Amino acid sequence: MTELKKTPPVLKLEDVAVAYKVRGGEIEAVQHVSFEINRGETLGIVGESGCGKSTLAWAVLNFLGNNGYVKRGSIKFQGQELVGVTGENLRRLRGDQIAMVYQDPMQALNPSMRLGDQMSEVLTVHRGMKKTEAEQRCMEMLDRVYMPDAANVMKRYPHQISGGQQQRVVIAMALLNDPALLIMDEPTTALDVTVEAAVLDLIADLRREFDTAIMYITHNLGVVARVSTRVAVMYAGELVERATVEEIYKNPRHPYTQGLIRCVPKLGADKARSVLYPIRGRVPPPNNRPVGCVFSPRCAFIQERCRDQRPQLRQLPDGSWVRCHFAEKIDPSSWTPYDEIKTPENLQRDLAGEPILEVKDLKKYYEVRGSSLKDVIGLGEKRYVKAVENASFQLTRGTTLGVVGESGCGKSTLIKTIIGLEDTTSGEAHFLGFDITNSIKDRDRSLIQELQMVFQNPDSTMNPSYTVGQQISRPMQHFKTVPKDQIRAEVIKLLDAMRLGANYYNRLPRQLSGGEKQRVGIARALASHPDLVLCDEPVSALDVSVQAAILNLLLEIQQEYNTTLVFIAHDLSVVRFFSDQVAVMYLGQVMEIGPAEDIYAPPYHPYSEALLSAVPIPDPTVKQKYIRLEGSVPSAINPPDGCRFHTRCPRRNLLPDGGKICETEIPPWREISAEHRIFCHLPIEILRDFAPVVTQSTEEI
Amino acid sequence: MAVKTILQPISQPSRLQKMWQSTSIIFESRVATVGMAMVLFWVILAFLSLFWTPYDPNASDFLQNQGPSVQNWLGTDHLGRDILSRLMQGTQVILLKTRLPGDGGISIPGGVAIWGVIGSLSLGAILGLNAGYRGGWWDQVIMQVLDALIAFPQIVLYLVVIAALGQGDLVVILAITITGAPGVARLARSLAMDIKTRDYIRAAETRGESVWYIMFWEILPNARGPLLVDGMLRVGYAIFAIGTLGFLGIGLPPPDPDWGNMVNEARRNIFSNQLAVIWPALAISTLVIGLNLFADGLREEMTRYQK
Amino acid sequence: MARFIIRSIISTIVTMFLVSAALFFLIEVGSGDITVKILGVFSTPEQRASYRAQLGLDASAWQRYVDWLFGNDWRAERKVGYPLVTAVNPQTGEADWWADVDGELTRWQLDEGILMTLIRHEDGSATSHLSSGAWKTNTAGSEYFWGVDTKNNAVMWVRGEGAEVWALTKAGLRKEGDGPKQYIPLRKGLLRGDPGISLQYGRPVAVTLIARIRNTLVLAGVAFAIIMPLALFVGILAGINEGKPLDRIISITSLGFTATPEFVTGIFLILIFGIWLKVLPAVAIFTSADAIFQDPKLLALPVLTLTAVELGYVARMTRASMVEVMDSAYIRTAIIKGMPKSRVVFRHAIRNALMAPITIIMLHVNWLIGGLVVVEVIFGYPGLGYYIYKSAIFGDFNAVEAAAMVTVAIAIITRLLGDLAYTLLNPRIRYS
Amino acid sequence: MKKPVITKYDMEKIHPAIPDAYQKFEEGRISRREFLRFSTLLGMSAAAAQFLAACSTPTEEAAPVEEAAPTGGIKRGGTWTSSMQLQLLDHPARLSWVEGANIVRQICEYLTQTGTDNITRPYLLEKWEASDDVKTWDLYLRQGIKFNNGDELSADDVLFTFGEWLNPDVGSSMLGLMSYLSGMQDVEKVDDYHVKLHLQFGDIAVPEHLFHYPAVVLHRDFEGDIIKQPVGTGAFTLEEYAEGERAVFKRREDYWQLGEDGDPLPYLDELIYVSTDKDAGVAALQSGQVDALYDPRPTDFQALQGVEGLRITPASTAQCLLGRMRVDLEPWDDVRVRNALKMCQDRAKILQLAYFGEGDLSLDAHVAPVHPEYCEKDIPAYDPEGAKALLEEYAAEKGIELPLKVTLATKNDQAEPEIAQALKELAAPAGFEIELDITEPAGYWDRWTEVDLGITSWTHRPLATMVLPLAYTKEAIGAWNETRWTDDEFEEILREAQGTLDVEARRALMCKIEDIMQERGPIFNSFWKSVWNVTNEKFQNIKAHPTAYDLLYDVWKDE
Repeated sequence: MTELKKTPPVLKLEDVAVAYKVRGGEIEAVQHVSFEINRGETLGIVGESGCGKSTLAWAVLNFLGNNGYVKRGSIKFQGQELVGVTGENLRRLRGDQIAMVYQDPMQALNPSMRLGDQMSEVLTVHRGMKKTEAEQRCMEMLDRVYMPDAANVMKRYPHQISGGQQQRVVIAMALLNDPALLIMDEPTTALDVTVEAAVLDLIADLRREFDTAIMYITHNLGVVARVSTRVAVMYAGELVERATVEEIYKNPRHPYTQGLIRCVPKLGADKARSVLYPIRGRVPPPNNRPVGCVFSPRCAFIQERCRDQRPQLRQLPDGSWVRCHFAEKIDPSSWTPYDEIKTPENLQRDLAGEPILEVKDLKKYYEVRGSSLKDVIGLGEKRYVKAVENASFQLTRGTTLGVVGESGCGKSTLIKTIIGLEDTTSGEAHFLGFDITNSIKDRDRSLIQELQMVFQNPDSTMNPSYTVGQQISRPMQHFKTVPKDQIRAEVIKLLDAMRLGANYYNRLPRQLSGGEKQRVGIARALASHPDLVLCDEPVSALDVSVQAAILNLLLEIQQEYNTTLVFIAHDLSVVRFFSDQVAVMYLGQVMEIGPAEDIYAPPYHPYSEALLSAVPIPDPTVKQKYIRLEGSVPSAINPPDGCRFHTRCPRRNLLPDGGKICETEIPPWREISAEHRIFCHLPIEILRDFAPVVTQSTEEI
Repeated sequence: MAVKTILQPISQPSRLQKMWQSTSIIFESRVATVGMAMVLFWVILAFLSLFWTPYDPNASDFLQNQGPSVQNWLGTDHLGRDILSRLMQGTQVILLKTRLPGDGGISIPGGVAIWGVIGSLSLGAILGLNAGYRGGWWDQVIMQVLDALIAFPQIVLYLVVIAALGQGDLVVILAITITGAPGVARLARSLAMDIKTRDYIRAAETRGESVWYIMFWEILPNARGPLLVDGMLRVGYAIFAIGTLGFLGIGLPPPDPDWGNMVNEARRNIFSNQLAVIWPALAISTLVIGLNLFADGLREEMTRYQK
Repeated sequence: MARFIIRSIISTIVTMFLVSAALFFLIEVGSGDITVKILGVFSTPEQRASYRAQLGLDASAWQRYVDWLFGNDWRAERKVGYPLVTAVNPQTGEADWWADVDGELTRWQLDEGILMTLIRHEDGSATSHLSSGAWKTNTAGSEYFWGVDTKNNAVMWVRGEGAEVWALTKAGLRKEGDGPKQYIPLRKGLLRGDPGISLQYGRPVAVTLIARIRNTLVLAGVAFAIIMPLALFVGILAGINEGKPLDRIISITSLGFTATPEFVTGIFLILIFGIWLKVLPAVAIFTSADAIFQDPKLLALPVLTLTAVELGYVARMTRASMVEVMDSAYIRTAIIKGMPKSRVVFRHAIRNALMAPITIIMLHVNWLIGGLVVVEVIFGYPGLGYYIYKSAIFGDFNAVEAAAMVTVAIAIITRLLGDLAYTLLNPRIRYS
Repeated sequence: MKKPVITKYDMEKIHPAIPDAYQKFEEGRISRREFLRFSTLLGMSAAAAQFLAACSTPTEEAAPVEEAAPTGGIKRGGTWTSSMQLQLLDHPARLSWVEGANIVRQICEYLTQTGTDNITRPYLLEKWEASDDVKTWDLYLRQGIKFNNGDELSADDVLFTFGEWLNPDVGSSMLGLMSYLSGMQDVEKVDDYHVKLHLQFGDIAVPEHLFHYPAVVLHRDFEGDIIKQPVGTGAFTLEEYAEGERAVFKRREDYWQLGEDGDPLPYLDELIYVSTDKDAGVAALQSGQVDALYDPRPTDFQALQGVEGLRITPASTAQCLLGRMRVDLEPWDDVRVRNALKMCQDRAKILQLAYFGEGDLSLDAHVAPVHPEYCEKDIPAYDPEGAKALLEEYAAEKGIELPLKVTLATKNDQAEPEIAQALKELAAPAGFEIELDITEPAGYWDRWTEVDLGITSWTHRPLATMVLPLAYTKEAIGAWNETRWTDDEFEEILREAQGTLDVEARRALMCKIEDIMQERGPIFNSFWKSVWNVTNEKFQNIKAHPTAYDLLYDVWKDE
């Protein structure tokens, strides 16, 4: 905030409350929110789901549906009151002065209109521009958001371009009229990490270039750290803390902010050396908020006053704003974990132990049908999606293999093949010494029992029609691991182990929170006491505070049962924290595999390096190497010859004649150590020379 | 009832509470409440007619083609029979009983429309689940067959079935089953295709559960709601179709009054008694509208909760 | 896109075959012995068997299915030994079958054991000669001869020792020593446009059917042309006013109309407009084959009846689709972009909102055909629906099968068109 | 029609029985109608007979004169449209339904014509002569009648037509009707305009038979399909015939009968029959889309009553909806059960319910009041107690429990369901439990001779002696004897009646026949239907025929 406030702030909210009318009453989704955003400034708004972040955005645009309205307070846009503005006046503001970008670009674009038409109408309607002129403007704007081949994109329909490109179009469309205020609601959440990085770069550029005020809503602390100048933390409909981005991360004042930061693993942290601390309890529903401080039920520093007196948002001497009675008195370092949080111990694993799963040159191809006449009648050339190509690894009992990679890299197919939901095209796979290249239908029940899975989406991991007890007991009945009359007791034992308790036995999934459902999912996977549990992104759909709890639970279980885990995630920090061994996949190919700490330090595979540099890190002091991948992931139907990464590899030119060899020849495995291998043409020496991606002002990780 | 409610964490609800909770969703929606009232009206009349009708529905005890009076609330038909009694009796064979062929005059509980829809639901669910869940070759074959069936204009299929098999309650049930099954199957298929992407299906598969277990114990309970709503709409269609067949003179055989046939007979006397056409027409319409509203309301309520 | 169309067409063809088989065998299994119906209950089993043979019903069901679909002249040609051709009988305008014996169109007749040859002349008349055709001898010792008779059958005549057949006469059957023993009633088959002879009317089904199809297409076309724009308009109107009084009124009215059977609507329309007010023709009296073109008012009440019952359904579908679209993220985008409401509705919403109803509407065509049957019966409209109804009640399976196949074809073709319209509206399919 | 002229020839060859009949007529012992019928039957030309009758001083009220003298001047031109079902039509001799005959009738004509007064007169015939024993019949053809293809009508055509009737290959119902002809050897061509019939046994009904609806005179070159070859002597020519759709006729210019204005008939230019079902037909008539409706049902009659612009002319008939019991099947083989069911008829109530009282009450015998030989008897009363007594007796004997369960089959056609419903209610107190099996007409006609208890519709025939042999004799088993009932005494009396000219003598026989049928017959019948001719009142000279025949050659339209 170097600027002098000569002009009024672009957006100023004062004690805003937004309410929705529902049957039998009214719910205040947002209350007591005040903040302002100036030109050239990005206010990041963070908070877990259900905190009222998006409602706030819609309230600014006065788009709250039939049943929502701004109940109190004022929203001023460039000094002009927005509350109560309707009709033509409102319409003129929208899309012209205030633009918005939100989460799913595919949903946000009209599927049956050409992109050019969707963009240019913003200009023709608001500025009365001629169509050709407008299109010219649009193309310029597309160029400015680094959209390749802008003229061509204008003629296309949304489904014909990739997700990242769609988001660029949406952003370009929002910027067409040079709006004073840009509202972005989770614009990168649906994107892969390398694409996300590029879009975040773009947003940062645009802010500088256009001098726009940006209201940036996200749940991701790392993203906020990267794009924001100031941050507002929301909790249960209230703004609990507001400060500069550096201040927030360095010196969080509100217990909730502190809790949030404590429960995300830092990139480089691992389970052996650090602990994640979840926030206990859950966000109260809007109709059942506590009388006093909204955070009080979950606060570690709770005092009597917090219970019955609602704190006001107040400015501390250092300039940051906090809604806490005791902000000055709280010393984060005095915080101690709750009793119920066990901190797992002795987590160092021996990777050289007994191998439980051995995979060698595993391949999984899917046949695809073409669209030509020949293909339709079955005479066309057969083509394949090469979903997994020559995957090889070993897994020691009791250890964790983390698999990372962007969507479509084949990590899900890999575990589906291992578990037998897909049969294997070729290669070897042995589990406990048994061949598991066959499909699950052909496997022995006792083998199936040893291989179980935990799933990603808490909302779909449980069958809504059955109670928790029924679902956990089903594997026991099916595998007959427990005598019939003891099943109930066994289930309750498991529920206890999941920290759920016996009273959950008769509950239906719809009565559980996301984290609870995920715990039941884990309990179900463990019910047959499997040796190997495959976890497919088990925490990525969860809020950070819950995510930490689940990760802890998994660690605990692993320790108790000596279970072996395969852990898939796209969040590199989580994988680093959780895994003993990590495999990096790209387009069906394992690019690098090795002990977790080795992957996150040089020598890197160029792809791993790019990934690491793209990860948003929730610490504004951290410096990341700037590496951005060109283009998008090629189709798996016709993967590039040679090294599959060669089309996008930023390090290719380190090889003689620009890496011709990468285009034609399959790279060799470079053995860095017994466990650490890199699939690259670059010689080990060059790989070793790479600088670390992440550096913290002083210390290196 | 396949309806779901969101509940705040609760302790063990009693069975009665559970039932109330699952029915209470109906009263959440005004549309569903109105619809249910209309349907209940006819269901109650149907049950009542088992024990009591104002007069013998088949007895020609009165003057012909009389308008409503204190004696005959809805008037009399062309044979001097009490229309109200006939309307009431007419509900039975639609909703409450199916007459088996043979001399015994044996009836089984459950009306022709109900059994027909149960038939379509069962057949359609089996086909749709197999097509949707198994996919591939199963899907191709089943959908091809269903496409063929769906291509028949319904009334033509009815005509062909009845031309081939003759009149009778069971034939009408069969016709309703055959004409309804493709629609149910399509719905069941799309539901199965949606539900099969859920992780709990993956979980069942990774347990090595059999295909039939997955289809009927994992998928079907979750497809139950939309299928039941669809079934309810189908009862409406079936009543409509039975009425049409009755009007064309090839519907449910006598002696029980058939609403469609009542319209057809009354039509010939329309100059002496227009109301005699209106009453059975109104009966068909209100029952169909009631079922529609009930189903619409429930569906709306269910999607509201899903959101 | 090309793939989609080709797939649709292939699927359509497969569907038609499945339908034809289902139809044929359902009627086959279900319908009783048609000969009892025609010959009367006093006929003897032998007579019925003979009549069945004359109708070609003694062949296996599978064989008859193939005959019905592809014709049987090619099968009969092998027996007769000459190409079989059709020539129009100038008296009736109907096609007769002849054997092409070295350029001369020939038929045969067995008269008191003497085989006569009929040679057709250019003008359609025929002269009779003593046949020089060679009799062959079968294993049982009797002589036989394959030829075409005057009733469009390929016939095997038998004479001599041990030959005893039921001779067919138009009225009844008599046992004779010499006579026709095997019949193949010649037909070109459905695929070649010949559905056979109507058992009810004794004339080629095709002749009646074509006029009926035309009448029905006119009725359905007019109804469709009125219902669709109106229903889409009303549905969209309701959809963009979701929850408002206008929506309520439209929704309730359309539900009311949908739930009122067409036979009730029809009856009252006839009563009110045709009989009390006498402003429109009460029923469809076709005093000439082109009556609907000479007096289009004949269509008014049938179309009105169809409209009443179909309008509501389509309007409801459209409304639902419109509501869903108006609720979607891209409409939100358009509004947030500051687009005027009219532009949001017309440029952004309608096209997407129409996609769902159009396929459903096209699927709904067979529902419309169902409504047509009832409407045609009420109004005595000589269309396809009335024809099916009458034929089904009579048990005229040739007519039912042909007419039902036509309705199915109409339904399938409209569905195909619906699919195509959907692809045109939906760029996702168009550009993939 | 030519003006009636009594020729000397008529008077000379007068049958000896005629003076006797004339005397009876004058004495009032027979009605004018019976006299007319009797004398024309014996060959007197209708004109002559009417002349005779007119000369007398009738003691009864004057019967309507057949050719009702037109009032006001005739007009030419115009189209007459009617609603009537049109089905398969090929050989007229094979006609089995009146609708088809109404089509054929416009093209082809009959040798005789039975008028609305139930009296048969010569038509294409100049006259006929019967021998005393009614075994030899001389048919004299009118001369100068031309077919519409230009050929002149001659005895060859009549002989050809007889040949078609008597050829079993054709399958004409005339063959059974004319069982007195053993073959073409009994049909003798005397000269071009004179044909002689040599009957194997006497039958008085020959003239009526010649107006039986399949009995149109065909052209000698006829090949078997009237639609392909619409050649006849009728007043109209066929323009179009589409089964299930319509038939269109155009006026013929050279028809043999002359109109009142001296030019050839017909007056109308065009006839159109449109094939619709009855319900649509009624609506069409009400809205003025058609001018007439074939054979309206009682409900149609109700609906059409009082409609402006329509003229409704009723006619009593011998048409009935006959309850018939299979006497070869239990329980109808027991006469007590049959009679019990007969006693369950409350005839007046059934007539009211089923036919709105539009008909004549009937005995349980197939003889109608309109038949000349009808012997009047008391209409039996509704007697459920008596019926119950009979049934109880039967049940006790058989050792079965009452109620007796029976199934009554019929078709949903005219008033059968109503009769069945009513009977079901009426018979319940007597101990019958009647289940109804009502199907569409086609379904019932599939099995009408097979069901054990059914209601069958029977059409009108001018003489009782014409209908009784069709259904109640041994020869008719396997044909139309749907009840399988035979009775030697009955058959003997019937045969005698068939050969008895004298109406009174025949009535005496008929009294016995009626008694036998009531006492042990297989049928029950509550009423004889009335039929209505409903035509737009613009059309004049419309004749309400008891068999719903459309006789249109001298109808004209007042615009």
